[in-house]
Amino acid sequence: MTGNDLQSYAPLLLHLTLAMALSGVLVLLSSLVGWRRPSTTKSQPYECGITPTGDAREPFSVKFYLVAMVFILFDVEAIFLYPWAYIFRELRWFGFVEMILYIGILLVGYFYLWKKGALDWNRPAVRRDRAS
Amino acid sequence: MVPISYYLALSAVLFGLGVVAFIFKRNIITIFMAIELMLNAVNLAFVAFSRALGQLQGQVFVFFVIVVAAAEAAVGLAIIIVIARNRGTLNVERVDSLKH
Amino acid sequence: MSLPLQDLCRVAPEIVLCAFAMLVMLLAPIVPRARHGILSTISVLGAGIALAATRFPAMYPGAAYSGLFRADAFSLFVHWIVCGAAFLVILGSTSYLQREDLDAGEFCALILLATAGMGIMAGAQELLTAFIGLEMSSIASYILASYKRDAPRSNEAGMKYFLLGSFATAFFLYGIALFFGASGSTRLDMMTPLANDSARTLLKMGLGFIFVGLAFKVAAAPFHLWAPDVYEGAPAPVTALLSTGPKAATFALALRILADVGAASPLWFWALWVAAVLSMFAGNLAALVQTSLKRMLAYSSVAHAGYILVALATAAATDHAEAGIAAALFYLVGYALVQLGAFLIVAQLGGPGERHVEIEDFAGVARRQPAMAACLSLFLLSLLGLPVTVGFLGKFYVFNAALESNLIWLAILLGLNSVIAAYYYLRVIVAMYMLREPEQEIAAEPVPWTLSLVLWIASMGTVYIGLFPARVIGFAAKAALNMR
Amino acid sequence: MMPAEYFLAHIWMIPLFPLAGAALMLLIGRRLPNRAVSAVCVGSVFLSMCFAFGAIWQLIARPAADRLVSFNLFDWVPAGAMHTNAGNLMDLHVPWGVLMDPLTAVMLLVVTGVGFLIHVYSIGYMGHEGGYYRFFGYMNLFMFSMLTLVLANNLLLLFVGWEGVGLCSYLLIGFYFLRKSASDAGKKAFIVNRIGDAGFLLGLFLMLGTLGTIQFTELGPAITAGHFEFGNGTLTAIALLLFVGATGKSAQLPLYVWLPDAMEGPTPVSALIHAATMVTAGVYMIARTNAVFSMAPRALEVVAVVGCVTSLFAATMGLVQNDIKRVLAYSTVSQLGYMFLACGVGAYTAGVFHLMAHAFFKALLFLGSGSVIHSLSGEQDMRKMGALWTKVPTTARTFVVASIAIAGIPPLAGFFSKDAILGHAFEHSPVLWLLGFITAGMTAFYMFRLVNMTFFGKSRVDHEVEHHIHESPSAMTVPLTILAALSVVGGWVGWPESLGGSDRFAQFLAPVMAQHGEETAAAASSINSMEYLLMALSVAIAAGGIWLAYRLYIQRPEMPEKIAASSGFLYRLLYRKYYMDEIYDAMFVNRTKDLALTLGAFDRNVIDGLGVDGSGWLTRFTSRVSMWWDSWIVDGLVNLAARVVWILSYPVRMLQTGRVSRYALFMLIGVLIFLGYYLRSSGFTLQNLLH
Repeated sequence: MTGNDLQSYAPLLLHLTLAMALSGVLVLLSSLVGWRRPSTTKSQPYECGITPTGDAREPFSVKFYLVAMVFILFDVEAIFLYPWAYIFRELRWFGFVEMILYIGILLVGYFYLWKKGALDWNRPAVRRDRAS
Repeated sequence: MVPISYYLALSAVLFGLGVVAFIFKRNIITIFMAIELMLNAVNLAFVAFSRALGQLQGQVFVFFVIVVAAAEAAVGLAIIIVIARNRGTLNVERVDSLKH
Repeated sequence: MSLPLQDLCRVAPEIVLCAFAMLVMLLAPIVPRARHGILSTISVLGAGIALAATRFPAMYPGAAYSGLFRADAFSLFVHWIVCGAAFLVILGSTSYLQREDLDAGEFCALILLATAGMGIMAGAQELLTAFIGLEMSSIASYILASYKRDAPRSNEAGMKYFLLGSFATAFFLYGIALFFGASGSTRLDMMTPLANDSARTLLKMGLGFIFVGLAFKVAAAPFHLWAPDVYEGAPAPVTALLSTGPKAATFALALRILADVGAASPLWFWALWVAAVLSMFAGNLAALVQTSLKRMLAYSSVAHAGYILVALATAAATDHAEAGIAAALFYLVGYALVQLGAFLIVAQLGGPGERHVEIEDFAGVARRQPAMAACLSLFLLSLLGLPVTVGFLGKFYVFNAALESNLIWLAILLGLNSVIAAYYYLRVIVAMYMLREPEQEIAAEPVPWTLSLVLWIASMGTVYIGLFPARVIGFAAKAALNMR
Repeated sequence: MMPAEYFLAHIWMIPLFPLAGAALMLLIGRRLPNRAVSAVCVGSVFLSMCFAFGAIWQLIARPAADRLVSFNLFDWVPAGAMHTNAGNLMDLHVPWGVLMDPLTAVMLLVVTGVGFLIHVYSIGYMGHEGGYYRFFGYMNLFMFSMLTLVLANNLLLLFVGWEGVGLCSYLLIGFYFLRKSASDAGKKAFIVNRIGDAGFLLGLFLMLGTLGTIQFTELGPAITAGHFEFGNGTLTAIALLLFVGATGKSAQLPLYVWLPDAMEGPTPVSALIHAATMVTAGVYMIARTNAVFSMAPRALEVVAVVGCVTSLFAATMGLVQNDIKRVLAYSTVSQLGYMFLACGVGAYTAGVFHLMAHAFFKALLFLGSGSVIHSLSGEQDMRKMGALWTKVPTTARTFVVASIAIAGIPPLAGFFSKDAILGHAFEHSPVLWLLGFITAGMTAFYMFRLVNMTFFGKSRVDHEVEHHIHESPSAMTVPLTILAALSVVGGWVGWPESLGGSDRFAQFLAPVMAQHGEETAAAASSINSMEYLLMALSVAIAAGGIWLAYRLYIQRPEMPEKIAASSGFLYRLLYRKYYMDEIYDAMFVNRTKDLALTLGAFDRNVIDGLGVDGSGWLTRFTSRVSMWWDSWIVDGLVNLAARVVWILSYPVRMLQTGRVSRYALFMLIGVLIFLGYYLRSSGFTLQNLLH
C-alpha cells in the first residue's frame, strides 16, 4: 500500500469524521438542553396503547425464512452488475441489451414469486398446491 | 507481501474443516453451513490464484460461485423446511428410512 | 460490438429450452390448475423444438463465446440424448402428474432447465461453464427429487441428493480452482505447458478432485451410495430423468476432458479401471438381493455406469481413444431409451402413491396388462444384453473396445457381471409371467395414450437400433473422431 | 413360371414365416380360436419347410464343387462409418447374411422337417391345455431363432439365434408356470446357458481380433493367410472358449445339469428343443468352425474327452431313472456326448450324421413317450405302466422301432451313425472307443428296460387310469409313423463303403469339411477286417444289452426289485431261492426232466448269476453315484452360488446405512484413496506444493 493509494480514500475519511462529529454533537445537545421526569408509564415499551404480553423471543414464522431466501437470491444477482458497470462503456449497446435481458429474466422470477403469493403476508406463505 | 502458498494452505484448511464438519455434525443446517464453508474455501483459492497469476478471471469465477451458492442455499433451505415440517426433526441420523 | 449470431446459433438448443422454461413459469400461476395439461403440452413442444434446434449447431460447428462452449458432432450427439430424454420424460409423466395431483408447471419448467444445464455440460469447453451447467442440472434435480412435498420418502431423497450433491460439487469446484492455479486458465483446449513441479502436482490434485465430482454425478462406486436411496425415494419419472440425462451429460464432460487434457488420460486410467470394476460388482451384487423393483433398477443403473466406465477406461488407455468414446456414446443411447421406459412403466404400474413397486407386486402383470408386461420384459432383456436389442450391441461395442485396447481383465469381468445380471432381471420377468397374482387385487389402470406413445417409441427404438445400428454407431464414431 | 434357383435366392425368407406366426400369436393370439391358431402356426412352419426343401433340392442340383450360396441382406454392425485416416477404427464389420451349403442343408432338413412334424403332433397333444396360442407362439418364435442360427453366415448372427433359442427354451420350459419346479427349471436352464454364452462371446471377440473375420466362409482362407502353425496357442484358446459355449447349449459336462430339469416342459418341447434341434446347436457350431478347431489339436482332445466322458456318465444315470422322460433326457445327453466325441476325433461328418439320425429317433422317442403319458392321462412313472403294447399299438410299435434304432441294430439309422463314430474313435485312440463301446451297451440296456417296463410285462397301471387308456389321435400317431420310417431309412444315406454302399453323406458334406476330405477318404478307403470286427462287436454289445433288459424285466420282472433290495448278499439270496426250486423239482418232477432241470439250473445259476449280479451291482453303484452327484455337486453348487451371492452382496448393502454422514465418510475415503494414488505416483511433498 503506497501513499497515493491512501489519498484516494481521503474524501471517504472526511465524510466519516463529519458524520461522527455531527451525531455526537446532537446527542450531547439533547442531553444538555432537555430535562426528564421518568414514570412507570413512560418506561413501558409502548407508552401509549396495549400493555405488552409474553416474551419477545418467539420462533419466527416460516414466511420470514422464505422472504430471507428470496432476498438472498435477488440480492446476490446484483453482483453481476458490478463488472458490467465497470466495462459498460466498451460494451455499448451490446452490453446494454445483454443486461436488459438479464434483468428481464430476473423479472420473470419476480413475477413468478409474486403470482405464487410468496410476497403476500396475509395468505399462507406457500400456497399449498395439494388438496391435502 | 504474503506468499500465495499461505492463502492456499488456509483455503485447504478451511475446506478440510468443512469436510470434517459435514461428516461429524448432526444438524442439517450445520451440515449445510459446512458446505458453504467449503465453497468459500474454494473462493479463497480462486482469489489467491488470480492474484498470483495477475489476472482477473479468478475473481469473476468467485462471482459465479457466490451466485450458485446462493441458489443452492435457497433450494437447500426449502428442502430442509419441508423435512422439518414432515418429520419434526433436523437430525440427519433420524432421516434414514431409505437404506440397504 | 454486434450480436454474434453464430454464437447464438451454437447454443440454440439451450436458448430454446430456457425460453420455454420461462414461458411455462410465466403461465403456471396464470393458467388455472385444472388446465395445467396445457403446460405439459407446451413443455413437450419446447423439448421437441430444442431437439430440432440442434440443427443450428450442426450448421455452424465451432467454438462459441471465445471458446467457452463448443458445438461439434460430439456435443450434438449428447444433445440428442439429453433433449430426447427430456422430451420422453415430460411426455410420459403427464398422466403421472395428474394421478399424483402434482403441479405440472414447475415440474416441466424444472426439467427443461435441468436439460439446458445438461446441454451446457455437453458442450462446455471451459471448466467453469461446465460447472454452471452441472449446477443448473443439479439444483433443478434437487427440487425434482423432493417434488412430492408431502411424501417423506421424497423429501428424504431430495435432502440426501442435495447434501451429498453439494458435497461433491464442492470437491469438483476445488478441483477447478487447483486446475486454474496450475494452468493459469480453465479452458480445456488451452493447456499451457506447466511451469514447474508444484504446478504439475496442483494439476494432478485438481484432476483428482474433478474426477471425484464427475464420478459422484454418474453414481460410480465408491461414490454411488446416494444413488439407490435417491432413485428409490424420488418420483419415478424424476428417477427416469436422473438416471439418464445427467449421466449422459457427465460422461460427455468426462470424455471431453479426457480428449482435450493430455494429462488426464494417464492420471484417470486406473481410477476409471477401479471405479468401473467396483461399480459393476457393487451394482450387480446389491441388485441381486433387492425386493423392490425400483431399487433394483437403481442398483442396476450403478452397474451400467460401470459398463460405460469400462468404455471410458479403454478411451483413457489407448492413444486412439475413438473406439472407446464411440462405444460409450452408443451405450448411452441404448441405456437412456431402456432405462427411461423401465422407470416410466414402474411409475404407471406402481399405482397411486407408487405403493406397488415391490417385485412380487408385479406378479401376474402379464395377465393384467400384457402390453406393459411385454414392454418391460423387452427393456429388461435389453438391459440384460440379449441380441437384437440395443443393449446387446452396446455391450458388444464396449467389449470390443476393451479387447482392442488389451484390457482383457476388464472384458472378462464385464462378461462375468453380465452373467450375474441375468439372474435378477429374470426374476422380474418370471414374476410378471409365471407367478400367480397377489391376493389383494391391484386394479389395472388404463394406460394413457401419452405414456403408451413414449413406451412405443422406446421399445421400437430398442429393437430398431438393435437391428440397424449403422446410423447411430456411425454418428457416434463421427462424434468420437472430431473430438480431437 | 419360377426363375431358376428361386428357393436358393430366397432362403432368407425361411425364418420369416415362423416369425410372422409368432408375432401374430403374441399380439392377437388370445382372441383366435384354437383351430385358427394351429392353422397359422403349423402353416407357417410348413411354408418354411417347403422353402427349405426347395432350396435343398436346388442345392443338390448344383455340381458338388459350387454347392455354396452366401449373400448379405444388410450391414448389421457396419464398419463403413468407423474408418479413420489412421485406418479402421474398430475392425468390426458384421453383415446380416445367410449361408447355404451342405451342412446348412442337413440342419435345415432336420429343423424344418422334424419341427413341422412336432408342430402337427402338438395340435393333438396340447389340445386340452390352456394357453394354446402362447404355446404355439413360443414354438414359432423358437423355429425363427433356430432357423436364424442355422442360416447365419457369421458367428455373431449365429449368436443371435443362439440366444434366441435359449430364451424360447426358457419360456417353453416354464410353460406350466403354475408348477414352481417348472419356472425354476426354466431359470436354471437360462442361467447355465448364460455361463456358456460368456465363453462364446469371448471366443468370438478373440477370433475377431486374431483372424479379423467371423464369416464362416472366410475362416479357412484367413487361417491359411495368417500362416498359423498347427496347434497355435491363440487358435486353441478360441476353440476352447467356443467349446465352453457349446457345453452350455448342448448340455455337456459340467454344464449338463439343466437338461434333465428341462423335462418340466411339455413333451413336444422336449422333443423339439431338448432332443432334436436346440441342444445340437453346439455340435453344429463346432462343425461350422471346424477350420479353427482342426488347427487346435489340444482343444480337439478336450472336446473328445469331455464328449466321451459325458456320454458314459449320462448313460449310467439313465440306467436307474424311473421317470420315462428323464431316461430319455439322460440318453440325449449321452448321445450328444457321442457327437462331441466324433467332432473331437476330427470326424465332423460322422458327428453331423449322428446328429441327423439322433434327431429322427430321439424326437420319435420323446413324442412316443408323450403319447404314452397322454394316453395314461399324465402318468410319467414307468413303475406305474406296463402291458401297453396292445392298448396303444401304433405308439408302441413306433417306439420299439426308435429304440432299436438308438440301440444301434442294423440296418436302422442309429447303427450307421454310431458305427461311424466308433470307427473314427478307434482310429484315434482305443480308450475312447472302449468307453463309447460300453456306453453303447448301456444305451441298449436302458432303452429296452424302458420299452419293457412300459409296453410289456404285466400292467401296473392305477385302476382309475386303467379303464380309459386310449390310443392318441391321428394328429399324434401320423407324425410318429413318419418319424419311425425316417429312423429306419434315415441312416442309409450314410451306408459305408465297407458294407457295399457309397458313403453319400460324407461325400455330400466333404466340401464343408474340405481340409478333412483326405482324412475321411482315408478312413473310408481303409476297409479292413478291424472295421468289420468293430461293427460286429458294437452290434453284439447292443444285442447283449437288449437281451439283459429282456432277461431282467420280462422273464424275471421281480428281479430288479430284488436286486435293489438286496444289500450285497444278492448271490446267496438267489442261491437259496433256487435251492428251494430244486427241492420242489426233486419232490414232484419225475426223473425224465433231470437233464432239462440241470440245464435250467446251469442256465439260471451261472448266467443269471453273472449277468444279473453284475448288472445289479452296476445298477446300485450308478444309482449311488448319480444320487451323490445330484445331491452334493448339483444342488450343492446351486446353494453355494446363492450363499456366495448373499455374502458378497452383504458389504455392499451394509454400506447403505441410509445415513448421509456415513455416505459422505465413504466418499471421503474414496477421495483419499484416489488422491493418495495420484500423489504417490508423483513424489508429492508439502514443499513442492508450497513453492
